[in-house]
Amino acid sequence: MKGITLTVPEGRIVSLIGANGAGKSTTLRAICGLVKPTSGEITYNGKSLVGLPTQDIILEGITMVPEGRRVFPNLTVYENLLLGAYARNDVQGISSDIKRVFELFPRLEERQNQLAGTLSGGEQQMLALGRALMSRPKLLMMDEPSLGLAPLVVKNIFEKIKQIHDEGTTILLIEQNAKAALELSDYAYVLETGKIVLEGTGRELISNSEVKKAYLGEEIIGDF
Amino acid sequence: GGSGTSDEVAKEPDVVRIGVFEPMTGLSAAGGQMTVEGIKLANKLYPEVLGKKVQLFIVDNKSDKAEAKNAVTRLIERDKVVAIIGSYGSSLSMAAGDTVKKARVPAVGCSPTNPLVTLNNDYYFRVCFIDPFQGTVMAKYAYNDLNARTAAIIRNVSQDYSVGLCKYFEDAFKKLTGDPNCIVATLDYQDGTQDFTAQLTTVQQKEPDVIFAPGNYGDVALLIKQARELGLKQPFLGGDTLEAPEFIQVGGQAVEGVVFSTHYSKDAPVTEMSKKFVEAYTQEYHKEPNAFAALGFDAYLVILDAIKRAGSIDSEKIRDALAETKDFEGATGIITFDENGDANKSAVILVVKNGEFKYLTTVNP
Amino acid sequence: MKQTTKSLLTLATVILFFTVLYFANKYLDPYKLIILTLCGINVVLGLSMNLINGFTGQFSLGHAGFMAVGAYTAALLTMPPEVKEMNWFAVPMWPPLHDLCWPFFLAVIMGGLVAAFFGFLIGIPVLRLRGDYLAIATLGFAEVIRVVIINVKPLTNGALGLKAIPVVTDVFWAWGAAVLTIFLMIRLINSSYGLALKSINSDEIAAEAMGVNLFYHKMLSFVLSSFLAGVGGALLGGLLGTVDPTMFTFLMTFNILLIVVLGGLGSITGSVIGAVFVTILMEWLRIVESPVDLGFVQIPGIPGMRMVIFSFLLVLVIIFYQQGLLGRRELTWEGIFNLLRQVQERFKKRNKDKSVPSSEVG
Amino acid sequence: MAPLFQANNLVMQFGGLTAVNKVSMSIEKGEIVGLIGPNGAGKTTVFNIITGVYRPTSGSLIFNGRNITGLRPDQVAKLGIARTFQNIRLFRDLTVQENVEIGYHLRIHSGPWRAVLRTPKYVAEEKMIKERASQLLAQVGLVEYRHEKAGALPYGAQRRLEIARALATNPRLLLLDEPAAGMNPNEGLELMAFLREIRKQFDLTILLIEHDMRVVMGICERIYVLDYGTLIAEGTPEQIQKNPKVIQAYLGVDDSVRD
Amino acid sequence: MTLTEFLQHMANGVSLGSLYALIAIGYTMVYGILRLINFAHGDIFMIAAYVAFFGIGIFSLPWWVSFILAVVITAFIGALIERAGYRPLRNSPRISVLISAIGISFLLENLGLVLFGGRPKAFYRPPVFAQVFLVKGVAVQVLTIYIPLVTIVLLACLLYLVHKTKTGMAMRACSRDFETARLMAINVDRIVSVTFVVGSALAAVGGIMWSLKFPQIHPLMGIFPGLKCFIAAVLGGIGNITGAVIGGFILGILEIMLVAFFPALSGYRDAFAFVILILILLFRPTGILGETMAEKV
Ligand SMILES: Nc1ncnc2c1ncn2[C@@H]1O[C@H](COP(=O)(O)OP(=O)(O)OP(=O)(O)O)[C@@H](O)[C@H]1O
Ligand SMILES: Nc1ncnc2c1ncn2[C@@H]1O[C@H](COP(=O)(O)OP(=O)(O)OP(=O)(O)O)[C@@H](O)[C@H]1O
Ligand SMILES: [Mg+2]
Ligand SMILES: [Mg+2]
Repeated sequence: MKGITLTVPEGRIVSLIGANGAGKSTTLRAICGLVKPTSGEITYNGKSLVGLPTQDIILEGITMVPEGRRVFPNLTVYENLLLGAYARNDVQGISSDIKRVFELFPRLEERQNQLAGTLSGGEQQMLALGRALMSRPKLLMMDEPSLGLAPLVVKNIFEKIKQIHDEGTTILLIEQNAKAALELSDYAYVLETGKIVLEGTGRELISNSEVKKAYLGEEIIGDF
Repeated sequence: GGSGTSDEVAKEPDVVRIGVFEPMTGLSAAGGQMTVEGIKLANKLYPEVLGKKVQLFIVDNKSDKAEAKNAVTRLIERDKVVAIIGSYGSSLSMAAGDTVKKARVPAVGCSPTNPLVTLNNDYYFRVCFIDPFQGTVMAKYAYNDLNARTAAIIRNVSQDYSVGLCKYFEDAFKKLTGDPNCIVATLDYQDGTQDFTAQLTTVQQKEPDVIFAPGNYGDVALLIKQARELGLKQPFLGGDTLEAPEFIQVGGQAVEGVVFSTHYSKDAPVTEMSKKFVEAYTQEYHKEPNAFAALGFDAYLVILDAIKRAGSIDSEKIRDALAETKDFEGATGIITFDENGDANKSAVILVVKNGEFKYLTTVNP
Repeated sequence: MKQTTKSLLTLATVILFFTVLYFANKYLDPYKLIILTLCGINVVLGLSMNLINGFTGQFSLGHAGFMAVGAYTAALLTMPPEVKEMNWFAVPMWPPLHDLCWPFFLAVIMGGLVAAFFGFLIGIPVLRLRGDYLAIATLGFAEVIRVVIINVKPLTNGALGLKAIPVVTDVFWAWGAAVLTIFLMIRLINSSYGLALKSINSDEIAAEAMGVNLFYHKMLSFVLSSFLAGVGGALLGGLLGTVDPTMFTFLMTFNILLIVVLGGLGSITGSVIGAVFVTILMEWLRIVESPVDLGFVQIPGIPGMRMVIFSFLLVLVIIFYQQGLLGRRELTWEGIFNLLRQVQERFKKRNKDKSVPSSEVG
Repeated sequence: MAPLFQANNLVMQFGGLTAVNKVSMSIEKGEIVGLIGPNGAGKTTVFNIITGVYRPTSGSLIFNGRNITGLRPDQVAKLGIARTFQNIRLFRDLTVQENVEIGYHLRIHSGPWRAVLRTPKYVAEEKMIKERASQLLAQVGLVEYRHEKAGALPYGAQRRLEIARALATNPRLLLLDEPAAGMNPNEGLELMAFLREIRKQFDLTILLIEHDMRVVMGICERIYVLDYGTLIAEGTPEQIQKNPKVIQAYLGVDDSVRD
Repeated sequence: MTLTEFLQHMANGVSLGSLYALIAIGYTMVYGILRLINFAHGDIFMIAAYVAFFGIGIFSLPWWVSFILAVVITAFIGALIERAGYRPLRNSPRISVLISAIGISFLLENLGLVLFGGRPKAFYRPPVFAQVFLVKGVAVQVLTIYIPLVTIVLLACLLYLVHKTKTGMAMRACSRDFETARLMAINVDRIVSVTFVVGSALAAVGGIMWSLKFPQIHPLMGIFPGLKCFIAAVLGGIGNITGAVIGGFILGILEIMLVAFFPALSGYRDAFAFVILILILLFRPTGILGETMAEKV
C-alpha cells in the first residue's frame, strides 16, 4: 500500500470502495493499529495514532467491525455486547446502551443468551455491529458489513447503518456493494492497488462513468 | 593417529593420564558425583606414580549409554588416557565395555555390581562385589537374623540394578527356606513413580515377614515412608544404593531400622587405608564419607598400584598388572581380583539408627 | 540446468563422498569415526521425523518408541545364541528367540519392518487425531512401548537390556543408510505422493475434497517414518553394542526434533545439515562441561550445561528463526550455482569497476 | 434419462439443531442450478453432505446412478464431484501449478513404490499430469502465476484457482460455494462469463450457492431455495423472483434485488 | 479383596486423584485460553517446590510464609516464561508454539539440574500435614482431606474468575481471537500474562501439595506429574475446568485400582494412563465434559 491520504470529517459517512486486494481492509487495520504502517501519519482529532497499541486507539473512540464479523463464538450474545464495552466502567451507561442495541436489533434481544457461534451469518453481523456500538464510538469503521449476507439482511443492515449515523456517529465504510454504499455516503474514495485514484461525494461518484464501469457493472448489464 | 599419540606423550613424558567417566547429570548423578569425590581425593593424596604426575580426565556420561560409549572413546582417543575409572551404574559401564576391550585400555569400575560388566571382558575390573553375592547376603540376613520365612519384593522394574538384585535375593531366599512360595508378593514400579500406596496396600494384605526393596535411595525412602503411614510394620531390606544422606533426610523417622548391604562402613575400618580415607575425606569435604566415594578412592589406588607394579604406563602392561592384583589394601577392604576381574570382598551390613547409618555386621563371601 | 547434468553432478558427489568416507574410515581416530557414524544415523532419524512432522504436518512425538522397536528387533536377530544365554540370566528367554542369528543387513531391514508394523497398528487409532492431541498420543504410545519393553522380560530382558550385541555399524552402514534415505525422500517428496502429503499439511479438508485419501496418505507417511526410525534404531543398537529401555525416552525424540527444527521442517537438505550440525555441536559442547584450564586459573566444568544450551538453542531458533536453517527450501544444484554465479558477478563487477570496461560480453 | 444427481430427503442434525430438513433435489446433466436461502439456511451444509464432509443423519444421495451416501470426501471426489469452499481453502504455501497437480493426484494408478523408483508407468503418468495442469492453467487464464505461491495471489485469482483446482479432479458435477463473495458487481459479471465458459469446455454440471442475486439470476437455469433447512421453492429465476415465500424469507421487497 | 483393603485402595486413589486434579486445573486453564499445551507446566511445578524448599531450608522462613512466597515467585516466573517463550510466537503456527513449549520445558529441567544438582532433596513436611488417622482400619493421611479441599476451593475461585469477572470474559474472548479481542480495547498481552500468572500459581500450589505428599524433590520431578495431569485434563475435556477435576480423580483412582486388582500389571502403571488417554480420544475425542469444536467447513 502506498501513499493514501483520506479524511473523515466528523459526523459524516465516508466510504471506501475498490477492487479486491486494493488495500481497503489494510487501511482500516492500520488505523486500528493492527498492522503498522511502513510510513505515514494517522491523526485523529489532531492526535497521532501511529505506533499506539490497538487498545489505546479504541479508547480514543474509534472502533471497527472487522471483515468477516468475528464475533466470539464461545461467548453468549450478551457477553459479546459486554465485551464491546470492555473499556467502560459505567454500569448504568452500559446497560442502557445494551437496551439501545436491542432496540436497534430486536433479533439480538431474543437470542441474548445464545452462544454467538450458533447465530446465523446475518445475526452475527448484527451482533458485530451492536458490539462495536457498545464502546460508544465517535468513529465507527466497518469492513464489508454486507459480505455473504442474504439480500434481505443486506438491506436491513444498510438501514441500520443509516440509523446509527443519524444518532450521531461518524462512519467509515468499506463495501463491495458500491452502489448501496455510495448512495449512503457523504463522501467516498476509490482505491486501486494501494492508491487512491478517485474521490468525491457519493452522488458524484455514483454517476461517474469510470466508477460505473469498474464497480457498478452497469455498462455491461443493466438491471437484470 | 598413531603418530599423534607418540607426539603428545613425547611432549608430556611425565604425566600419567587417567580417564574417569561417571554420571554427573541425569538419573544417576548422585552416585556419580559421590564417586568422583573419592577419586579426586585419592588423586590429591597420591598425585604421583613412577615419579610422574597423574592427571585426571573426568567426563560426564549423563547417565546415558550412548554418551557413555562416546565419552570413553573420547577419553581413549583424544585424551590418550592409559586407564579408565568408571562408571556408577552397570549399564553405563557395559556400554563402554566393548570400547575398552577393543582399544585395549583397562577400566576399573567402582560400583557397577552387575555380573555382566566384567564377564568375557579381560579389560574390565571392579573393586566392588557383585549382585549375586549382595542378594545372597541380604537373604541370609533375613533368614538367619530376622527369622523371616516369607518375604515380599517391591522392585523398580525399569532399573536393571533393582531387578537383578531382587532376582538374586529371591533365588537365595527360596533356597534358604526351601519353600517355593516364600515370596508372597512381587510388585513393580518405575522410574519417576512417587506414589507407592497401591503396591504397599497390596503387600500389606499378604503379611510378609520382611520386605525387600532395593532401588534409588530417594524412591525407597519415599516408599518406606508411605508404608509406615499405611501402617506396615515389617522390616525393610535394601541394597548398597541406599547409602546416601538423602535417604535418611527424605525418610526421616520412617526409615529407622532399615537394613541394607554395602561395600564399606566408616565404623568398621578394615584396613589402615580405611582410616586414612575417612580422615582425609572428612577434612576435604566436611561430611561423612560413603561407600561410593570409598570405592572411587580404591579404584584409583588399584590402578596406581598396578602401574607401580608394571613399572610402565603402557595400557597393556597395566592391564596385566591389574589382573594380578592380590590382597591390595584399599579403603573398602582387601581387594583380590578373581578370574573375571571381580573383587572378592566381604560385604558390610548397615542399619539406620537414630538418623545415622550404623554398622551392623560384616559378611564374608 | 538439464536433468541429466544434475543427476551426474549428484552421482559424482555421492562417489566423492564415499571416497572421502573411505579415507576417513582409514585414517580418522575411532572417536571421530563414531561421531561421523552417529551423524549418518541421525540423518536417517531426522529425515524420518521430517517426513511425518515437516512434510505431512502431523505432529508426531513417538520416534523413540519406533527406534526402540527397531533396535530391539535387530539386536535380538543378530545376537548369537551364547550371548543371548549370557543376557537372559534373570528370566528364561522366550525359546524361539534362542537360535536366531541373522546377518546384520537383514536384521536392520527387519527392525525397520517391525517398527513400520507397529507404526501401522498405532496409526490406525491415532492418525484420526490432530495437532496437539496427536502429539500427546504418539508421545504416549512411545512411552507405552517403552513400558512394555521393560515388562516383557522373556522377549526383551526387561530393564537389564541387551548387552554385547555384535557391533557392526560403521560409517559405511550409517551413511549408506543415510544416502539411501535421502534418495528415497527426494524421490517421494518430488512425486505426486509427496505433493499429496504437502497438501495434507496445508489444508486437510481441502486435500480430502481434492480426492486425497487422508488416511491412506497419512498412514503411508507414518509407516514409512516408523520404518526409517526403526532402521535408525537398529543401526544405533549395532553401533553401541547395547540397548535398553532407558535409552529410548522422550529425550531421544527431543534430540531428533531439534535436528529437524534447526534444519527446517519440510526440508530434506535441511535435515541432513541439521543432523550433522547437531551431532557435532553436541560433542563439541562438551567443552562447557569439562573444566577449562587457562594455565593460571581453572574454570570448573558445569555438568548438564550442554543440555541447557541445547534447549536454549531450540527456543531461540523457534522464536527468532522459525523456519530453521533452510525453512521449506532445499539446497539444490541450481541454488548452489546461482549463488556461485552471484558471487562471481559481484566479483566481476568489482573488477570492472576497477579496470577499463572490457567488452559487451553478456 | 435419469438425472445426474439426486438427493432424497436429506436430514442433517447437529446436536439438537436440524440444519437440513428433508431436502430433495435433482440435477440434470449440463445444468447450472442455484441454491439460495437466508444465512444459516443450511446451504453449505448441503454441500458438505454431498461431498462427504458430513454424513447425513438420514436420506440418500445418488450420483450417476450410484448411491454415494456416506462415502468419504476423497471417494466422492474420485467419482466426479468437486467443490470450492465458502472461505477459500487453497494450499497457500504451494505453487499454483502444484495446487492444480494435486487435483490430478487421484488419477495416479502407480503406487508409492513405483513413484519412488520412477518406473516408466509412473513417469508417464506424471508427465501427463504436468502437461494437463499447464494446459488447464492456460485455459483458466492463470498461466502467468504458475510458479507463484497460491497464497500470494490476488483474491479474484485465488477464487479462480480454487475452481481450476476443482476442475483438475475431472469432475462431472461442480459445487461452488459463494464464488462471487467479496467481489464487486463487476467482478461478479466476469465470474459469470467464466463459469459459462468452463461449463462448455469441461462439459460440466454446476450447483452454485450465491447471495449475489445478479449472478444467480443471470446464470442459473433453475434455483432451489432453502429456509431453516427446508426447501421452500424451486423453479426458474423468473418464478423464484416472484415467489412470495422467497421474497418474504430471502429477497425482501423488490428494490433490494435491483441493487 | 477384603472391604478394608478396597477402602484403603479407594482412599489412596482419592488422595492421588485429588492431587492430579489440582495440577490439571492449571493445565486446562492455560490450554483453554491459549490453546497451548504448556509442556513446561510440570517444570513450573518443580520450580515452586524448590523455591519453597529453599525458603524453609536456606532462609529459615516459617513454612507457610515460604509456601506463599513460592506461589508468588512461581507465578512471576510463569509470567516471565510466557513473555520470553510464547509471546513472540503469538501469531505463529501452533506447532511452533508447541515446540517452544517443549524447548522451555527441557530448558527448565536442565537448568534445574545445573542449579540445584541432580540429587533428590528432602522436602520439609510441617507436622500438621504429617498426621495419619485410622478409620475402621483404613489409614488416612490428613493430606487426603486437605488436598481435595484446596482443590475444590481453587476450582470455585477459578470458575468465578473465568465465568463471572470481566477479566475472565476477556480471557475467554482471547481464547478464540486475539485480534478482535484487541478491537474491544482488551490488552491481550496483559490478559495472557494474567492467565499465565494464575496458571503458574495453580501449578505452584500443586507443586507444594505434591511435595508435601511425596516429600522428595528433584529437578525432573515435574515430568511425570506433568504428563499425567495433562492426561487428566484431556480426560475431563481439555479447556473445561470442572472436567479437569473429574479427570484427575478418575485417573488417580483407576491407576490405583489397576495395581489393586492386577498386581502383576503394576509395572505397567505409567503406561496405563496413556492407554486411557488414547481410548478416551478415540471414543470421546472431546473428553468427558469437553464441548464439541468441530471445524465448520
Ligand atoms: N499480512 C499481510 N502480508 C502480506 N500481504 C498482505 C497482508 N495483508 C494484506 N496483504 C496484501 O495486501 C493487499 C491488500 O489487501 P486488503 O485485504 O487490504 O485488500 P482489500 O481491498 O480489503 O480487498 P478485499 O476486497 O479482498 O477485502 C492484498 O494484495 C493482500 O494480499
Ligand atoms: N459443524 C457444525 N456443527 C454445528 N452446527 C453447524 C455445523 N455446521 C453448520 N452448522 C449449523 O447449521 C446451520 C446451517 O449452516 P450453513 O453453513 O449450512 O448455512 P448456510 O446456508 O451456508 O449460510 P451462509 O449463507 O451464511 O453461509 C447453521 O445454523 C450452522 O450454525
Ligand atoms: Mg478487505
Ligand atoms: Mg454457507
